[in-house]
Amino acid sequence: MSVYVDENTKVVVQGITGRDGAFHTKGMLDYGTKVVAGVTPGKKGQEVHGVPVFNDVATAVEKTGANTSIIFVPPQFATDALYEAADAPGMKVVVCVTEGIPPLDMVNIYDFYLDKGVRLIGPNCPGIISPGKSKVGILPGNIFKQGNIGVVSRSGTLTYEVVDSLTRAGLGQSTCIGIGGDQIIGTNFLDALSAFQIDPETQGVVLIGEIGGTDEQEAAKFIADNMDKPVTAFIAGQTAPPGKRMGHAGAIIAGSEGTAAEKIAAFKNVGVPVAKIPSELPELMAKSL
Amino acid sequence: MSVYVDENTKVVVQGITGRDGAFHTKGMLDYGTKVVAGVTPGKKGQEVHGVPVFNDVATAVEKTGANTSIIFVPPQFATDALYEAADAPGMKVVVCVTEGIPPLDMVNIYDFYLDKGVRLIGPNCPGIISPGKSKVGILPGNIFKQGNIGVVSRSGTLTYEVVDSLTRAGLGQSTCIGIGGDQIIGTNFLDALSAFQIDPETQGVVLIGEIGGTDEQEAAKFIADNMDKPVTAFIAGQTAPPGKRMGHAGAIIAGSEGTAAEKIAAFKNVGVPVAKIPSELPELMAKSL
Amino acid sequence: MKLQEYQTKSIFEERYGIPTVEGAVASSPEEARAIAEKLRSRVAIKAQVLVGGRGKAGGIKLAENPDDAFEKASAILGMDIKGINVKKVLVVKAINIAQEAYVGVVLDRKRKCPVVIVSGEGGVEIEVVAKETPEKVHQFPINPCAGMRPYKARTIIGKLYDDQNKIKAGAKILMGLYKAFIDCDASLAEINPLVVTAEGDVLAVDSKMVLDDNGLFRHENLAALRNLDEENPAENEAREAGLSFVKLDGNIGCVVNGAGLAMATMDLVKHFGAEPANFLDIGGSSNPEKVVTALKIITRDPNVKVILFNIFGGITRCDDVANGLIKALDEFKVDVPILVRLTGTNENEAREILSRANLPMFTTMDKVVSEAAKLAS
Amino acid sequence: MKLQEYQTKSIFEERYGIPTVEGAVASSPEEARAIAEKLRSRVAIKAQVLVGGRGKAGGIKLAENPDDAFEKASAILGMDIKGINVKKVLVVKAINIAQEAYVGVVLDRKRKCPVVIVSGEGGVEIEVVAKETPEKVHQFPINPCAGMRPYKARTIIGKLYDDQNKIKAGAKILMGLYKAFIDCDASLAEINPLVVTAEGDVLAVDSKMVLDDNGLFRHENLAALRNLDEENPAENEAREAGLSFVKLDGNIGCVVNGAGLAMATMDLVKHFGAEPANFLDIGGSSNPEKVVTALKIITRDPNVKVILFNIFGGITRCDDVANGLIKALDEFKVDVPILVRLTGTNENEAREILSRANLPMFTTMDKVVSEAAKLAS
Repeated sequence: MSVYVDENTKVVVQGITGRDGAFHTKGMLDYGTKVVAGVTPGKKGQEVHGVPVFNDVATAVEKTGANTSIIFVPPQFATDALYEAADAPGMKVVVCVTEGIPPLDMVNIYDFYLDKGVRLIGPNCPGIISPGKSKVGILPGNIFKQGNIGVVSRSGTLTYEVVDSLTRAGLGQSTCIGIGGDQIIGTNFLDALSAFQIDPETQGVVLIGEIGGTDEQEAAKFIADNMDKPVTAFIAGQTAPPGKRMGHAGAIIAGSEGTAAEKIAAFKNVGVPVAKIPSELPELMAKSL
Repeated sequence: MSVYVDENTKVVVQGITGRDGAFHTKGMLDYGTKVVAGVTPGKKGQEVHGVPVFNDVATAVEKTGANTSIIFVPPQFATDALYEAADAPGMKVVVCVTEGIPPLDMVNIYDFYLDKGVRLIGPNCPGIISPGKSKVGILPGNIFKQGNIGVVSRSGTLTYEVVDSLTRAGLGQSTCIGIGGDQIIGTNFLDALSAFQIDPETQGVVLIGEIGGTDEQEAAKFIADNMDKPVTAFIAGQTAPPGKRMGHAGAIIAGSEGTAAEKIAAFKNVGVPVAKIPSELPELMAKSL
Repeated sequence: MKLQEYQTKSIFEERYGIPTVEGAVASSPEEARAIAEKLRSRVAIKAQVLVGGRGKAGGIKLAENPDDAFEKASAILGMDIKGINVKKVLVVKAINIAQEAYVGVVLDRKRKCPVVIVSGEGGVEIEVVAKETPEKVHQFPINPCAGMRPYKARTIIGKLYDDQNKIKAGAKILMGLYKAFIDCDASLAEINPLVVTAEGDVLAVDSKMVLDDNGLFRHENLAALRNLDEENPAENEAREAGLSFVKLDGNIGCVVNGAGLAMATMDLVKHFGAEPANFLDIGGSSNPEKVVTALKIITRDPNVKVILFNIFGGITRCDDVANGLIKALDEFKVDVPILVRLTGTNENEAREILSRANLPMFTTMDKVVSEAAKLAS
Repeated sequence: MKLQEYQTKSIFEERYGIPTVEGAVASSPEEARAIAEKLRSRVAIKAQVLVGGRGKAGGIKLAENPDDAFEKASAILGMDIKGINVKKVLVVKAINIAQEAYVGVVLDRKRKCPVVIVSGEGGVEIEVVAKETPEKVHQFPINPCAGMRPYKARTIIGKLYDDQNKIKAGAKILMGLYKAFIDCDASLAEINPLVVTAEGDVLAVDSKMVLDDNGLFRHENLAALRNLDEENPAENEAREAGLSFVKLDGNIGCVVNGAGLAMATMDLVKHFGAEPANFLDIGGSSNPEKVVTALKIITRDPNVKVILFNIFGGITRCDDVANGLIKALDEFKVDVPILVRLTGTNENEAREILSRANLPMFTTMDKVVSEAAKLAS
């Protein structure tokens, strides 16, 4: 087991002929991910790192049996790519790396995915990895180690930071999910936490949140109500000045809601330990197991 | 029991202050239907035949506990009325009598109703009656008699014709549903047949179809696969010239599909007796019971 | 409501950016010549009628030069195609066709969404292709909320072409066609054939749109395009009065409420060995004036030997119908017998009203129809 | 991207039919007088700045006549409101307010749809109302596929008014506001206050719209409305280079990839007792030029005593960052120490590249930040 992706994951890369698409296709192949197809309209018949390219996702899926897509196309075309991915028969999981998709497009896409029963991760996310099985994303594979800690995070690079320290401390990971920092995302903390709760391979969960929104507060409530596996957390943005935009659309403090202090309090209230600095996390996690 | 409406049905009439709305409100009240509210924007505080009028459906439902709506508003406003009805918390069944709603509006409305889990009957239909319990529609109540025959029909007045003859032959009805003759309708033959199949009060079903589309062919297949209660049928339009529009948007012969002959053959193939003329139906039904 | 080819062509081109063949509509041979002169090319002259099969009927001709265009237009204008007199021709540049395809959007009552139909077999009736070689017809249901997305248009058009430029051009046309279908409340929007020219351009060579009558109330500009002169005048008059009327060849005039009952009544007329003179549905919510109009239209048909009323009141009130019948008899003379069957809502009031007219009254549909059949034979 | 009131007002009025108060924008006292003359009325002079609380800061004044308008505009133009120099004023007719309300549309990340917020408490900050009297704030999630239906607009506005005419007028305004929100890819569209005048008219008296930066690529005309002169020049420069930069008051310049890691880095700076000079996220897919721009902007800040790089490569390649850093050092002189922590994608290539610059390299975030804090103190 593991969550969302595993050794049966067969990946189609949308935007495979672009700079990032090609680069990370190689990264995924090197990691051992079964990348079976690529898609760029009009580039049928080409190959990228030995992966055959198709004009459309439906054909790529039909010819290669891909069940997972990762999207690298620029934001102007990403909305279309998201619809196309979910519309292909047999598609199970779509990871959208693209940053800069208009949130109102995501409103409609979210409903489309619900309707189709396709799991969306992202957009504006680093992807997902089940170490030793499959990496569908841009995460640096070498820092991960197969194990029993589930990691879910709104951030990208901060996740690497945390995972690196977990691995150095000997805490391997079952699955690590970067859910993305945009306002409207497909998979949120609650989805990931409930998947980790029922995953036999996962023994504990590290949650990495940040300022903005109330997702962490809802996660705290969910943990209290539904989880018996230990969870530890870190919240970025404890010192961010209110009202200043910090890069992610999600990382805005809206009125009295969404401060790091509130989020930290919500976790502590339900007995979830919160690390003061990222490097504290491995010890906190190890103690909880 | 009975199907969709019964003694617990509490009705709000949308368009109650119009000519047809007011007239059929009286008809429903006279029949014994619990008409608890009416809606016409801007007419809050009025009464129609003793029924209080509200500005909007949500308030009407909140104040009166209505769980069923019937819509009499003109086609220009009916699309809005349909959305409003399904959006009111607690709404279970909506009957739309209005004729002339653009079918592309119905495409979106159909999905909205699916999403909300509200049962839509119509549009362009005479409504539904569970004799002796509740009438939500424009059907002439006096021709119905409580009993064990379920009736489902694409037609309005032809239904009355058939029901009248059933009643005269001593065959009372559990529920009679006019599903309407438009292209996009909420409740179709399959919905009604499966409801009749599980309704303990219904012992047999009369189905009244007409030319156009393939709903009857699908009904025949459904009966063969899923029903053990006897069904008898009549198909109107056996002599209609091909290509001529016969009033209902649905009543168009499209290419080789949708002729009465095809539909009759589909029923006969699965052992469903088909009446040559409407007045034959009671005897056919009685024989099948 | 069907639009003429030239009307649809201009809507497709001007409002939805669909490339069509250059040309214009003409009502006279002189106009046809002038258009041909302007086009500086061989031209095709196409009869503008709302019936199918105009090509086989000789309604489409090629002309080599402006004088030839005058000749050919003279031949087509005034021609009778399936009972329709040709009043207009479309004069367009003749093109070199390399490939023909079909693309259309219809509403699917079963899937409850718009469906795009494409086929590599263009320029022929799609119904025939669907019947004879169903594997050549591809259907794609469209999610109404997502609409026609570029990937979907490319995937669909990919069934027709391999070349990426043609797929791009075709996808753009399909996106325009779908938008036209939705914007105009159409029940059909169709390009047949969609042509790839010898030069590699993708063009709509014949454009067709049928608008759903229920949507016309919000499209005044489109409703104004109705081609009245091609419709049966009686059917026009009926539609304006809110009646649904179809002229037929028999001799029993039928006034019925509800399409289903009206069809069942016609079936019963045939069952008793006679022929209906019409289909007529006076609809729900009928007011007395509708009945007056209905009788006016029916009595104008010299074939009609007997008129039967078959009314089962619901939203239609029997007293409204009775009042209309009395009013009509007061306004004009009806020379043929009128047999009446009225039952349902306000039936007693109706019987009361009709008692003074002394018309034969019936209680069942079987009886009124069999009696009418007897009288008509 | 925030729009100025006068910009939003004209979008609301001209494109979405929302009635607003008559008036125009002025950049000088003379223009303000001319507008007042034209309006033939008492006028309100409103500072056009993108920060809240301009009323309390004296940025809104009433003027009795054109000369008074000149005086008041003179007082407001050039005024400093929360660090922003007022360059424009909106001059509008003074109106008689009978009732004030709030109506706004925002995107709800939790419910994943647009939400309409209304309150009978208008003319004050809605956040304050929501905090102090939450029962006075009503929220209505809108189904994105169905859109803003008339019944919904009436039901929502029915929370504000009892009178049917006001409900009708308010519902029409709300439908326009919602359409503006959707069409413009806004993250906020707001009328505060929505006013009922003494004469019974319903008007938008203050109009506000914030556009989502991610949607701007498809709204060239809106993107052109950006109010550059109110933004921090360094932040503008950063945005144009594709960087996310926020100026802060400390002395440790931070170059980080990823918003989360950048915030965590700032937190760690504080944890070690120092203060960050900025938030800077060089983003994913960084090319060397971004790093050059980032260093240019940071070194311009005289407070900066030390610069730290904290890069964890993923989509960002460490070698790109290293190349950028070398390029910057070649182009201009940096007088403060630069501490570098690079790890992840192409880390070895990056170390190779940086070896010739002889910069202090670190392996962990804790170490690079604590060292920077030490140097800055």
